[in-house]
Amino acid sequence: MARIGVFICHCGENISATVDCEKVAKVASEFPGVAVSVDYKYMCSDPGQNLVKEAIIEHKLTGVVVSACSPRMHEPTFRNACAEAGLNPFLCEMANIREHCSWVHEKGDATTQKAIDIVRTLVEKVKRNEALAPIYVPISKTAVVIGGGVAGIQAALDIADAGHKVVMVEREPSIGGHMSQLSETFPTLDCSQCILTPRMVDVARHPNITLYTYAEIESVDGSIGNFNVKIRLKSKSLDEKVCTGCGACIQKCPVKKIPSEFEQGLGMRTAIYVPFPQAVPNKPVIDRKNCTYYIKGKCKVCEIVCPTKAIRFDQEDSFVEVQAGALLLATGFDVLKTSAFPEYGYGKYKDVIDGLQFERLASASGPTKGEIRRPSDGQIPKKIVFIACAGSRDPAKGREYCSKICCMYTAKHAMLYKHKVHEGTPYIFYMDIRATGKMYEEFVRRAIEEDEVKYIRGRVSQVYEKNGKLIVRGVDTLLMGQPVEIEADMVVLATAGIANQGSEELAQKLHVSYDKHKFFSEAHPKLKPVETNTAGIFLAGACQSTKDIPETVAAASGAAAKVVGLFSNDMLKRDPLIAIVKKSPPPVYSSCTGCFMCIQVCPYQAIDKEEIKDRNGNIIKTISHINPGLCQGCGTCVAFCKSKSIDILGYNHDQVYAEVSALLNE
Amino acid sequence: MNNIQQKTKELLESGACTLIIGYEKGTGGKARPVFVRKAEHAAKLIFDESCDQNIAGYLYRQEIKNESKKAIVANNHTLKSIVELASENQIHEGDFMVLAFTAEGEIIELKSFEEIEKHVATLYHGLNDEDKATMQKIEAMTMEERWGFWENEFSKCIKCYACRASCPMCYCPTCTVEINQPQWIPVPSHTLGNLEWHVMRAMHLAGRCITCGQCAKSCPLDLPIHLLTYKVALDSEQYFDSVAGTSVCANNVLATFKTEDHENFIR
Amino acid sequence: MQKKIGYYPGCSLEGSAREYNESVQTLAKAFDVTLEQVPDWNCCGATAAHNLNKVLSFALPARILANAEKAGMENILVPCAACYNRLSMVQHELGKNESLRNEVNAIIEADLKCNLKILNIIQFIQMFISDFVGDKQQLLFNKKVACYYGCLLVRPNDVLGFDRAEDPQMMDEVMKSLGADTIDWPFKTECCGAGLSVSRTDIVGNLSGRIVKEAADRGAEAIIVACPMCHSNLDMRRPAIEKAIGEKIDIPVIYISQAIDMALGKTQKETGINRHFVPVNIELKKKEAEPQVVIEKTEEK
Amino acid sequence: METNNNNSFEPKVVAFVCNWCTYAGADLTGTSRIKYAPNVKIIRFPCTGRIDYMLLMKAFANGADGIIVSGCHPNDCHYTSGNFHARRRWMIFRNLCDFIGMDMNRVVFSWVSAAEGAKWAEIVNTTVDTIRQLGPATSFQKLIKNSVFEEVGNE
Repeated sequence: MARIGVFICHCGENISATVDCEKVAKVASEFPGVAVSVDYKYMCSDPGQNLVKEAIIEHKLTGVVVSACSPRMHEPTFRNACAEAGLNPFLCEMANIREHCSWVHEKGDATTQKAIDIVRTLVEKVKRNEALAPIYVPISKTAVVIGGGVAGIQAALDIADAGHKVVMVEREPSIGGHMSQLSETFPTLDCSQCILTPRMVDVARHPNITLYTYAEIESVDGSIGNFNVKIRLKSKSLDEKVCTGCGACIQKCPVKKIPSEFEQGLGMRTAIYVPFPQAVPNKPVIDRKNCTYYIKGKCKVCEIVCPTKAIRFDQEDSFVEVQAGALLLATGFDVLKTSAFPEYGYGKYKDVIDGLQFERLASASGPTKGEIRRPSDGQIPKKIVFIACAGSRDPAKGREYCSKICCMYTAKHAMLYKHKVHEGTPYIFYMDIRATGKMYEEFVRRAIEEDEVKYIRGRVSQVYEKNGKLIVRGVDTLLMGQPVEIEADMVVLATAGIANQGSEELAQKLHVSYDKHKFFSEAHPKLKPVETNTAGIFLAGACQSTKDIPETVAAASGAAAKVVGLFSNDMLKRDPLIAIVKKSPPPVYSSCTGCFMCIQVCPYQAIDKEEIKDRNGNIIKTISHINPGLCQGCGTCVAFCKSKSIDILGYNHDQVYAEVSALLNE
Repeated sequence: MNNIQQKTKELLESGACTLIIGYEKGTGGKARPVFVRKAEHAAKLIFDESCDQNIAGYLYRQEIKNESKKAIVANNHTLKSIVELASENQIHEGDFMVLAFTAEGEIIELKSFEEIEKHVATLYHGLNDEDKATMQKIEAMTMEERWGFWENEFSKCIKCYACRASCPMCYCPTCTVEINQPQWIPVPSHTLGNLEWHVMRAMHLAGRCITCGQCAKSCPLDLPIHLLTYKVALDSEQYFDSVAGTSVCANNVLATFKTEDHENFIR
Repeated sequence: MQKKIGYYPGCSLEGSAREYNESVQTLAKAFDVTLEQVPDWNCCGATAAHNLNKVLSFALPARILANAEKAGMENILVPCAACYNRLSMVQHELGKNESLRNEVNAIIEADLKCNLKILNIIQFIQMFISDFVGDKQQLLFNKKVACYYGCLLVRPNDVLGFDRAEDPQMMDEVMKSLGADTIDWPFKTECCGAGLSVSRTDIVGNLSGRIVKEAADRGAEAIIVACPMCHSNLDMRRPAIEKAIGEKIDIPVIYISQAIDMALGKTQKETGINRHFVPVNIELKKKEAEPQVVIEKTEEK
Repeated sequence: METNNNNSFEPKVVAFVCNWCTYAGADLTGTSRIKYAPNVKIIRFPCTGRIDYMLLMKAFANGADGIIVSGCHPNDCHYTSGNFHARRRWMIFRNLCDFIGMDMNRVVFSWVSAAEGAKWAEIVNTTVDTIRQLGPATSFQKLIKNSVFEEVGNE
């Protein structure tokens, strides 16, 4: 006979404001099989948990329903509490009367009744729960870090320093990411490359780190502790072991007019190239889309000039497979291109550039050697208009979020411009100035007060070209909405930070969730900021939402700590909510008919065949068998199996059937 | 007709076979299945238009599985069922001999599953005119009329499970109707439970029904329940290009998917 | 083959913009398109109705739509940009808001399906004219022109779904196909002053003045429009414009339909350009054999 | 409770949702405090691939007026392909149910991701509205009534 305990949480007033918790507890106490039903202000607090524990012992409970928030929030909390009181944790279920009830309905009888229905449903389910034991699987103590920007670099070094193996995968020919493109960094104005490049070299030299550049994730299967990661090493058309990185090929390459990705199209590169002089590894790759040999079938100048004969024109993409216990996503972000702004000319005006392009103009290693010159004619601009929130905080552009970094870098840009062109006038159109970091507000004040940057609070409606000038039409909302027109020589759009290209595809390969802007989603916005909903996959940096450098580095170290924590155990404990093929006594053995269609269904290749033999070793029957180490518990085979021979622990036929009838029958 | 009797007689006499599963003359102008074990009884066997029962289901019966040398006289339905059963791993190549007929009525032995597949490929797969007409009639009805039609039919069902017993694809030793924890299908035969049973039966036959109509032929109440599995079979072909009983190595329509499968109802 | 399309002229085309109506009629006739007027049509409500009463502003266009639906029309041509905008907005809104639709249905005693295809003049040209111009074109529109779209044709873009909201291109393409050189200018969708034409002619002079001056500065020999309001502000209000900018500018303002008619060699009377305030002194060149009538598709963004 | 008067009729709707996308999406609806009709109650499954069509039949057989089935968008399945299998299953099942005259307006299928809290509320509200207009699932209720009589009669 079931003895179920029901515990109704008020969640302060989060639940009790709209649900009559006392009534729910009272009604639940009369459900068949319920031995005790109580309500309490904060069930997840220590006294609340004790209430559960004491009731388990006092009433010899066979099951517990905690009626509170989402199981995605506190199921582990209460299952642990049950275990501490000697009840198998899998005999505890949560009835979600907060997210799915009190928060989404108005106060009233219907809401209380819904809470009662939800509790009754879970009581019926828990009566059918079975005591389960966790599954233990070994952990491969290698982490794959995807992305070699500052986030990936920081995380990789932290994990490697803790003594674990790291495989870093970078899509571009060099690690370094966006940070390596930046000129100087706010609020200290120290040179970006000066602080980053030593860390890049550390990655390349670290004995625990294997670095794959010009490489992408091909596929990922498996799960936490045992991911199988297949990495595509795109052909560099070069034998890296032979190449010394002398650069003779780059100097002689006849194709010199390819817009450089690193220079944001403001500089040119050759077809065989390293993205920038401090690249790691500092060995070139051939860009086959632009190489004369691959287009026309002849040239091979690089092969001729190469002193070590390292060029390999027929090299193909190759693959490596890595067994990894954890994955760390550090794929970074991108910025919206100026072509996304019809009102600012659809990208057709050369002197309307984005913030990242300005970084290159301001960088001492950039295409203008750090002189601020406008792209169209190389003149030094006398007036620059900076437009903040270009695409950010703009629902009409589909991006209602704040990109967070633009206020600061725009202030920095205006400052750098003023430092380099003393007679120049920088204007900044802004909505609000968000300078909420250490020394950030002071930095902005410096721009305004010392460098006399002209801040105009208002939006820009249009930019157009006339007589070699860019006419910027906007409004000054602090001057009672007065229209403003500025004849500028250059316009810099602080375009919105967006998810990196290919992030959706990568998320789908890894089965991590992402938001509508294609940024990866964290498991919990406050308490699990560096974890994804997929166990064993962690997030660092701007691939989650745009972040500045200090935040990115902090997140990367946080994610690294999570990986190191995971690797501190030899075995991983997993919930046993997996599918099983039901067995029965002889002569039937199992209702499984051996049609093996479930093998086709399973996405994890977790199902194979099992022979049932008699004492003499003769095969009586061949049935399906599910490997508990591989099964992830999706249950697709369960719904497919016609004879209902497969069931899934935690969501078994009896439980879900009981839930349906309990939900509908008062 | 002589050639079937001649052929099977030879098989039994030579000892190549010890059991022939075929048809004999029944009552009311119908043929019925017969098991022939002796050469002198081969004369009982017939094969003509009346032999329309699908008898593939005998092949996996435990009692018959143990007989090593057996042959089956297979009509077109039986052949398709053999292919489908083979794809579902219920029967195995070489365990039995298949005697089939050419379009001209010539008896032939199909020596492998591949030969059966090839033979099946030459056969007509669609519905007969009468069934087509009924399907169209039902599909042209309003929703309420369709519900009324089926409610009336299901109300007559007595849950004798003759449909299940006669279908070669219903081979599960423990059928879902026999499970009582939970009780998926109610035991008494009321309209609601009958409806659930027939919906479940049709869904279980998705991508597996070879449209022989044996279920309806066996129904003592003449309910047009074959149309339910036909509907599923037609949809499987229309949307997923899957025709049951045509390939031994085909995957089941519901056990596979394409990312580009196109629906228009999911919001 | 006779082609047929529903036609809603609206008030302007019966009054101040009758030359627009004439040119559209001429154009349709030249390409064997029958324009079938929506039976018993009424005012679209224009900008006045939605300032007064929301339901009225829906009911007026809804009645037009209902009459068109009842007459079995599938497409209707609405040359006036304001009418086009109102009809499209109302059909869109009623299509997705069932309760409002029921309310409006009750008022106008109809049962709206909201499935009409509502075409503005440019869409009409793309659908029925552009592909068939070919040999019919007698004169080459060998002029530098400024295509001026105004506000109502392209906004709100997510509802109308026509062209791009900033820097639209469709009219430019039509003009290019006739041999014109279209200028790239920033004021394609700039405000002309609209209804202030009556109450504050000085403001219209300023706003429209900017437009006309910019077009002239960039070397345009004509301004091409598709909206009666724009036309009257740029054409009829030219004295106010000249007063505002202190400069005399004589470039004519031509409806896109008139421009095609002109290229077809139609007379002043047929095109209606004789009715303009700013005289249309444009001499078109005789077309050589094998003219270029390829319509280039400009890439989105 | 069920009457033909639409004003007092409160539809009973069961939602079968997957744990990773729609359940989390519905959690987000809660965290965002977006209000929706209380008529819908959720049953959690690991994946849409787990949702047995017989459970849908059982929901109707137990008096549901409507059903929502919802999971991860295509390509977003936590388990790679459960939703693709489910999608095929629903395509066949839905047509079969339609063929026997069940009102498929009562069964709403949707993809709601963990980020689509507002979409979840919208799906719930429109479903409840639709079913409120359709009225109680009388066709099934008649059968339920008769079946109870049969089962009692048999005892």
